[in-house]
Amino acid sequence: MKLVTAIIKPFKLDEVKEALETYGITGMTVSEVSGYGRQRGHSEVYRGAEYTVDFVPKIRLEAVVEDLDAASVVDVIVKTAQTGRIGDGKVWVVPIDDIVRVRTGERGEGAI
Amino acid sequence: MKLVTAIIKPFKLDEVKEALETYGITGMTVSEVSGYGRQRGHSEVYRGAEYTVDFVPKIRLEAVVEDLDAASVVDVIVKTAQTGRIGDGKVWVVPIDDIVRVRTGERGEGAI
Amino acid sequence: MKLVTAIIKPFKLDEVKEALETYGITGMTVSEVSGYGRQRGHSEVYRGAEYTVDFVPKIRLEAVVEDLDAASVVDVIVKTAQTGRIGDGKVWVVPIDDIVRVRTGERGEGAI
Amino acid sequence: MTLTSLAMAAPPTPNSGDTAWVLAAAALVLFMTPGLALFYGGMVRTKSVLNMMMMSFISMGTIGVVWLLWGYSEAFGADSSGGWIGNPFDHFGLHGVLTATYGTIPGPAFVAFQVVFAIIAVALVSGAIADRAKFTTWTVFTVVWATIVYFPAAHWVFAFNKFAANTGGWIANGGFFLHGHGAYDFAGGTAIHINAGAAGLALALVLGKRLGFGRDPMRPHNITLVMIGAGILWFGWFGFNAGSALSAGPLAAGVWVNTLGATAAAMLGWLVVERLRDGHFTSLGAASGVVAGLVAITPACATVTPIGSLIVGVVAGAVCALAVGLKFKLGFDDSLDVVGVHLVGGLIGTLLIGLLASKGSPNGSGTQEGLFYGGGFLQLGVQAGAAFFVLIFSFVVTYIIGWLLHKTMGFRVDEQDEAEGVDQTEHAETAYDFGNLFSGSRIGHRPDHPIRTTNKEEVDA
Amino acid sequence: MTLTSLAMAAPPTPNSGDTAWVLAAAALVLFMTPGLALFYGGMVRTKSVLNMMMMSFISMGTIGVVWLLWGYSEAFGADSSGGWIGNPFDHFGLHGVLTATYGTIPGPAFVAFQVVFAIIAVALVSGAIADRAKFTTWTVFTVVWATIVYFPAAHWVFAFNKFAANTGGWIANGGFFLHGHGAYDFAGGTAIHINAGAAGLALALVLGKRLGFGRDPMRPHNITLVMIGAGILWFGWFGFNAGSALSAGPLAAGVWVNTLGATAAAMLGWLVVERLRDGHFTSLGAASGVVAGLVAITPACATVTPIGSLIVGVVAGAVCALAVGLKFKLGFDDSLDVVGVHLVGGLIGTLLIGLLASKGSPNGSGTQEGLFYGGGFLQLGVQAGAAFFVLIFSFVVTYIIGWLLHKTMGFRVDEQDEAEGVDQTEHAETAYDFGNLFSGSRIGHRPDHPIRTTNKEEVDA
Amino acid sequence: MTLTSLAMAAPPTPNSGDTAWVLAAAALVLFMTPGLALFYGGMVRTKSVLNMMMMSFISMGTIGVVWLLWGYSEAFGADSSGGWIGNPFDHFGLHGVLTATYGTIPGPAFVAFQVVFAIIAVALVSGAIADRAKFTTWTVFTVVWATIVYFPAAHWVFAFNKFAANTGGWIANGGFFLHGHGAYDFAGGTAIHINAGAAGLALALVLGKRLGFGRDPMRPHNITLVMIGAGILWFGWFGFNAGSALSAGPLAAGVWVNTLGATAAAMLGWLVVERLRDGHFTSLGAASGVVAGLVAITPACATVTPIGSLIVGVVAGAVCALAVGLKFKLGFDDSLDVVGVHLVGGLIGTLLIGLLASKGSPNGSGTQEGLFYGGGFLQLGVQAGAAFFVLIFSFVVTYIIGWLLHKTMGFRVDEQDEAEGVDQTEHAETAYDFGNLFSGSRIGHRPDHPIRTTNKEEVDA
Ligand SMILES: Nc1ncnc2c1ncn2[C@@H]1O[C@H](COP(=O)(O)OP(=O)(O)O)[C@@H](O)[C@H]1O
Ligand SMILES: Nc1ncnc2c1ncn2[C@@H]1O[C@H](COP(=O)(O)OP(=O)(O)O)[C@@H](O)[C@H]1O
Ligand SMILES: Nc1ncnc2c1ncn2[C@@H]1O[C@H](COP(=O)(O)OP(=O)(O)O)[C@@H](O)[C@H]1O
Repeated sequence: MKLVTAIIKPFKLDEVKEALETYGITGMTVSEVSGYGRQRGHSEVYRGAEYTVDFVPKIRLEAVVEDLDAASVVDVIVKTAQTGRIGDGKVWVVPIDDIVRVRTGERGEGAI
Repeated sequence: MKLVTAIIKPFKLDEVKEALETYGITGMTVSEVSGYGRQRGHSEVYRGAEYTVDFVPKIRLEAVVEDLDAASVVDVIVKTAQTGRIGDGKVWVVPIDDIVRVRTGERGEGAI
Repeated sequence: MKLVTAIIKPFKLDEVKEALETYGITGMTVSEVSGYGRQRGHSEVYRGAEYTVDFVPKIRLEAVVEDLDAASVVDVIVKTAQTGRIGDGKVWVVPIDDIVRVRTGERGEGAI
Repeated sequence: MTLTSLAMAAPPTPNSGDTAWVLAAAALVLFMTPGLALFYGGMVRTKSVLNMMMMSFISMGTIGVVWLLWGYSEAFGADSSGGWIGNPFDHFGLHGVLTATYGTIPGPAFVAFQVVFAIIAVALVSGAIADRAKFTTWTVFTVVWATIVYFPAAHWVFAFNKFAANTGGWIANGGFFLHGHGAYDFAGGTAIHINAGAAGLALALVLGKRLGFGRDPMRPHNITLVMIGAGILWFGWFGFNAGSALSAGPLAAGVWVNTLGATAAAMLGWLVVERLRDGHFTSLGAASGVVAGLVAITPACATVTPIGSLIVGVVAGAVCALAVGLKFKLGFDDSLDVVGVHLVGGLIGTLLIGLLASKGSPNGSGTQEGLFYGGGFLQLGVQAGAAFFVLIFSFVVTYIIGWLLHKTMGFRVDEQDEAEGVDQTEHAETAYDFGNLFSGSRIGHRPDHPIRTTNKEEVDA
Repeated sequence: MTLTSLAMAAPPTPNSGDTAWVLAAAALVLFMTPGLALFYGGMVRTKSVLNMMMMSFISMGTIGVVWLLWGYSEAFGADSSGGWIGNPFDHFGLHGVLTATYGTIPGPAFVAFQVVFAIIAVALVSGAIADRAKFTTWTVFTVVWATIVYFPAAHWVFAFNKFAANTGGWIANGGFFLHGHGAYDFAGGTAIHINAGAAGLALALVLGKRLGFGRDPMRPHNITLVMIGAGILWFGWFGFNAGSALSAGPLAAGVWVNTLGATAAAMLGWLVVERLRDGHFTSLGAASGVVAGLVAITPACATVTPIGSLIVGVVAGAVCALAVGLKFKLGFDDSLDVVGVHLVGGLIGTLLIGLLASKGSPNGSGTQEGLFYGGGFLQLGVQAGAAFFVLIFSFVVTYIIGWLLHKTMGFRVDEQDEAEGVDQTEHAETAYDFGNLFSGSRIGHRPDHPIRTTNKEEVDA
Repeated sequence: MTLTSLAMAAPPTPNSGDTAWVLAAAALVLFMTPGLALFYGGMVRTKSVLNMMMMSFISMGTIGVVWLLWGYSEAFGADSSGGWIGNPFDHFGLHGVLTATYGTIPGPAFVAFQVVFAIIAVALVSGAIADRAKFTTWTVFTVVWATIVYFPAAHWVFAFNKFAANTGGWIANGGFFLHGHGAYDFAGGTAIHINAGAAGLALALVLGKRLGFGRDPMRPHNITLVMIGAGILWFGWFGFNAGSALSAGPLAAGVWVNTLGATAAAMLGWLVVERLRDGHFTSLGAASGVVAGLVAITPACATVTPIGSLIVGVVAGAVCALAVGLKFKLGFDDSLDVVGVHLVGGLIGTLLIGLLASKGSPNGSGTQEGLFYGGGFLQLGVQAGAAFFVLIFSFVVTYIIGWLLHKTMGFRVDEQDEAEGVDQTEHAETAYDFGNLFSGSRIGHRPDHPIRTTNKEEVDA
């Protein structure tokens, strides 16, 4: 199995979630993160002192999927999350040894 | 070494932490995440407009452990975090190349 | 390619970010996490009832890098984030299968 | 030029108790605008809370200054145009007011009490255009709108003959088509709420809908702020309504009680509708019901009985709870329901006077009774006339002002800025920083100028 | 039926200064309930802050309405039952009150001042049952409890003979077992604080402990809210205490000063205990000490000297700081320490009068002095009698009311709902949305009805 | 010993309207200190917000107690030292004040009004030493500073001859080098703002800069708190300024209007500077401008015309906006700009009186006019003399107090504690817990004592 991790723009989360559901991926875990890259942050000014916020809000999405699905899942995410503007994010794939469903103790593909 | 990642219900964190400590795992990193899966979210209503919150609060726990411990650690987590109700979470295991303790620069098992 | 994950002290983030930039790493994703380890938490008291906060605020930093860079990146992080006091954190390295840049669909090293 | 103020002729000594109450009431009403800022601010998303609050705060700045210059005089200077407008030069810079006595209170106490009304009337409008307005244009709008729309309306409604000036406005004194029958609007249901509500609708149409309106969730980001705001508004509103007696006696006290009764009933009315329709009693609903009740009792607080106040309240609460959904049906983005709460609530209060006005009210035996008390349709007609005149005047003129500003200065930020959030793009700020993350980022990228400080030359230049 | 109000016989003109002060004070006390909502709301966990605030807000709704209907009359109507209860039909709907004058203030000013006391008394109780009460049952409780417990108690304590009615309540006028010696309770230590504290204890027992009580941490989620709340409470309490003079003169001013002194001393008392016991001065401790001091000085503010007020304060602060731990020892879940602060603080203030009452107090030379001033045990006995009578009455009757509601409607949400949080399950809301995540989630799952709006038919049906 | 109070000789009946206003005003000013706590608290980082608020709250505790004991007497007792200090034993414990009448108000009303000034003066200083002060030392400082610096300064400025005592302070009555020309300082530009500002500067120098000052960002963690705080301050300041009339008449009303005008103008002044210099109108700038305007109009509110108030405001807003950058240039860490806002704003207001004082002001025809109104340099000189005397006195004496405390008790926490945050290390608390994470951690590590509760023995021992 593979762990697909995607960094995407926050407002794309819903679309990506729905596209994955349509594809057949029904589980995922997401969190709010801050990204640093080509996309620039912004400046803030408080009583004349300027602060540069270098980080940009992003969403990090993780889904464990079967080996065979990994490539397609990446494609689905890339296609849906793409706006064509800088800062759209990254998707990477990590091989995993095993996965367990806590509720039942099932392992492997049945646990996804 | 292995990286064990667990998604669990927030109120189980303390028990899991203590079970791991009892087992002998003394380090871990946790964060608040949002999960999507079989467990449903809830609805909210503001001035008559309804919002569906699809995500459920979860805790993400990461612990790097020695190869030999990985299976037992997964077992400990599964056993402790289990309530038997939908949404108990997942645990997965990823092989890692190396780990370093920042304070000392120690590598490998000594760094855990 | 490799995914380098570092857990560091929050006030070190800026230095690490700059050191990585100097080294040539221009993209990363960070998030706020809570760590548990040798470094102890603290106690709080509310109307005479004492609460122990076991977790310590940390920053989690992820950067996907080329295979050849992985060791040096780890070194840069360890060197910069080190204070020599307990709780400085960990850095670990995970091999990844692939990475894609969402904006362009580029894969592999070009996507970093 | 003319004898502008009765008070000048024979300045009696003000009554200290009445003055004490009006000064306290004026402070209470001043406090309502920060309260409104919280009420509104809590209802928008995190990324525009500061902008939302700033639209209220800047009204305190601009209207505060303008009032002292020409606003007071335009609203309460002597009218030589048949009830339409006071002479803005009569009391420019408050000339001659400091030493006057109006009724039983000093001139400046009346100035104080009325300026805070002007401020909040303007601030209320901003709820219709949350998340997307250019702040500079809004600032200009506050001045223009006050001058062309609010000060005249205040003159019509609050300038009684022989009070601050010999001749006052037509609605208060029954001029124009009212044929000598003044409308009852004790504390500003028409001049403030219908006016601000209609203006809000006009601006919402001029600016258009927010990106994602009706599709994306735009839930309130901080309901505790909304609740604080509602609490402050309720508190301050006792100054608004009971202070409008301009004296500390049975009238003010009766109005106080009616204000409480209507608000309590409106909260219940709104909550019952929510429970029946959506299944829950929400706290946003309770806060909204409070405001709806306060709005509706504003014009009516002196002329209905305590039981009447409960009726006004429960009707306002229930109807406004239904009305806030209209914008989705009709497709205009009155973001924080200025129409649903202030326009609708203001109409309910103003019109119900026509039904419920009673000699058993705080206003007493001189009251022209309403339909239900055997007074026939007379007062109802007068109320409706005043209400709809103000509504249409405000909507049309505001639309024109908004449209002109939009075509010239631009009234809306560009899409990118709206998506990122107006706090950041318009004000270079973000409201909250609770974490460890951003407080760990460095200042600037200018090692030589680690902090950019004041630069006198740039300013003087 | 009888001559219900002296005022009707000979209505004198109210004094405008006294009226101004009472109206301002009434507004101040009204503001205390939103303040309490913040104070309580900040102390619970994020998942139930809105519910906590709603329990206060709904009291403003229900008691506001009930007061105008029968509450005022039940508390202050003519008593024909020997000091136990006013006739709720005398002034139903405030009949006859608007034109009355009581003492030197208009009837409705007295109505206004007293309703806000009723509201906050009810709201105080809610602190005992945080995180777990069914909101509908709480709403019903507010009405039942006010009618059966609070209005009678208010009659006993606040209805003086020959003020609003010829015959008033037994505690104020020394009826029943007091043999002609009225207890001193200037602003409601018995009727409000001991009463609410005992009622809170009863409800805490009826509802039982929260899930995880004594095991899970249940730390305050937002102490800045607690501090705002404490600030508002302190501010409003000047209306509460000094307003209870019902006039603006030396008595009110002396009470004002004593209220400040006791509160300041209580803050220090609480903090010193914390420092000695726990090692730190906490801000929650400062806020709690403020409230403890305000509670304790409430009954005593008119009858102790300024030095006496410092003693009342420091004792209340220190003892309440110790008392809030009792619940863990005794095992009842009085979640926000209504017992530890209001019951204990109310007892301290009420009993210390028996020791510290002095002719050098704002109440002046007519004061029956306390034990320390050579007045013997007389006043101490009277104070204790009144205090414990109210305590037991309130505890027993509230327990019965709570128990009946629990057996019929259910007073507690089910475990699952409690674990998820009552904000979500009872109110379909969550307090905060600071992030990018949830504001990124779509509305509903009904593409055809992207937003569920008002539906008039459903409501009318 | 001497005839300490005129009032004792012939106690007239207080005026109820004046008393009502002063009592309300005192409550308003009391409310300013929690408002300040929010204003300051929102401006620091999350890790020290509670400490920041506590520095204000503890002032309410210590000064409240000290005032009743010796503070009032030291400030307003009879002066037998030529205008330098009242006798602290004259009215120790408020002896003899409760039954006095001063002017048209009861003695305790004056006590009430003045104590809240003392409290906020002390609290203001804390803004200079955010994030790093030892709380115990700060607590001691409040008492010492009030006794040695504030009470004398209050005596100089607020103790008029033949008001509370036969002889008062030198600044008010033109003693010492003023040669019979009293300075105008209506509500405390010198005694409060210049004083607190200079003291803040002294403490900032004694404690030194925060770790990372000028390098790390230290942005306000919660600007909504700042805005609430600014709203409360503005609201309360009407009590501060208009209450200083100690009567409810034309003077108070005129002052009210000037207070509004200056504040509105100052908000605009600050925002315009920001826009020109930094490119944006910020909400922190609006809030700061509000406070700068309120500070500057405090001394001047009675002696300038409404137009004059606009000038005072706009100058104060603009200059303070420039002044807050100085600390980076000069390298002192006046963390929340007590110098830039209170010292500079106080100086502007105090000195502009010398230019703008006018007979057309609320103070009326007895006013010694300023330079621009043809009064020459006389008043400007008097104003400057008073202002700089207070400035230097406060700076020097505060520096000595601070230095002594620093050398004995230590005034600064250690580096580790400062880095972790003083909320945790000084108060064992953290302000917010919004998440699921920490509410999931267990209590303590003592299974046998799952919760550490009150332990009477420890305290008694
Ligand atoms: N090497 C990397 N490792 C991990 N995350 C990265 C890396 N590079 C970029 N990211 C993440 O992807 C986001 C987008 O990257 P950015 O360079 O701004 O734009 P783009 O991917 O369109 O070129 C960043 O904000 C960051 O969160
Ligand atoms: N494929 C997946 N990849 C990553 N996380 C997942 C995946 N499926 C589920 N999860 C996480 O596990 C949590 C529980 O999953 P859910 O399907 O609701 O219940 P259960 O595991 O009991 O069947 C989810 O909320 C989500 O955080
Ligand atoms: N086995 C582990 N797996 C994952 N994270 C760990 C592990 N051990 C420690 N950490 C993280 O590293 C941080 C520092 O570890 P700690 O033991 O406190 O100090 P040190 O690394 O200096 O010995 C912890 O707070 C935690 O976030």
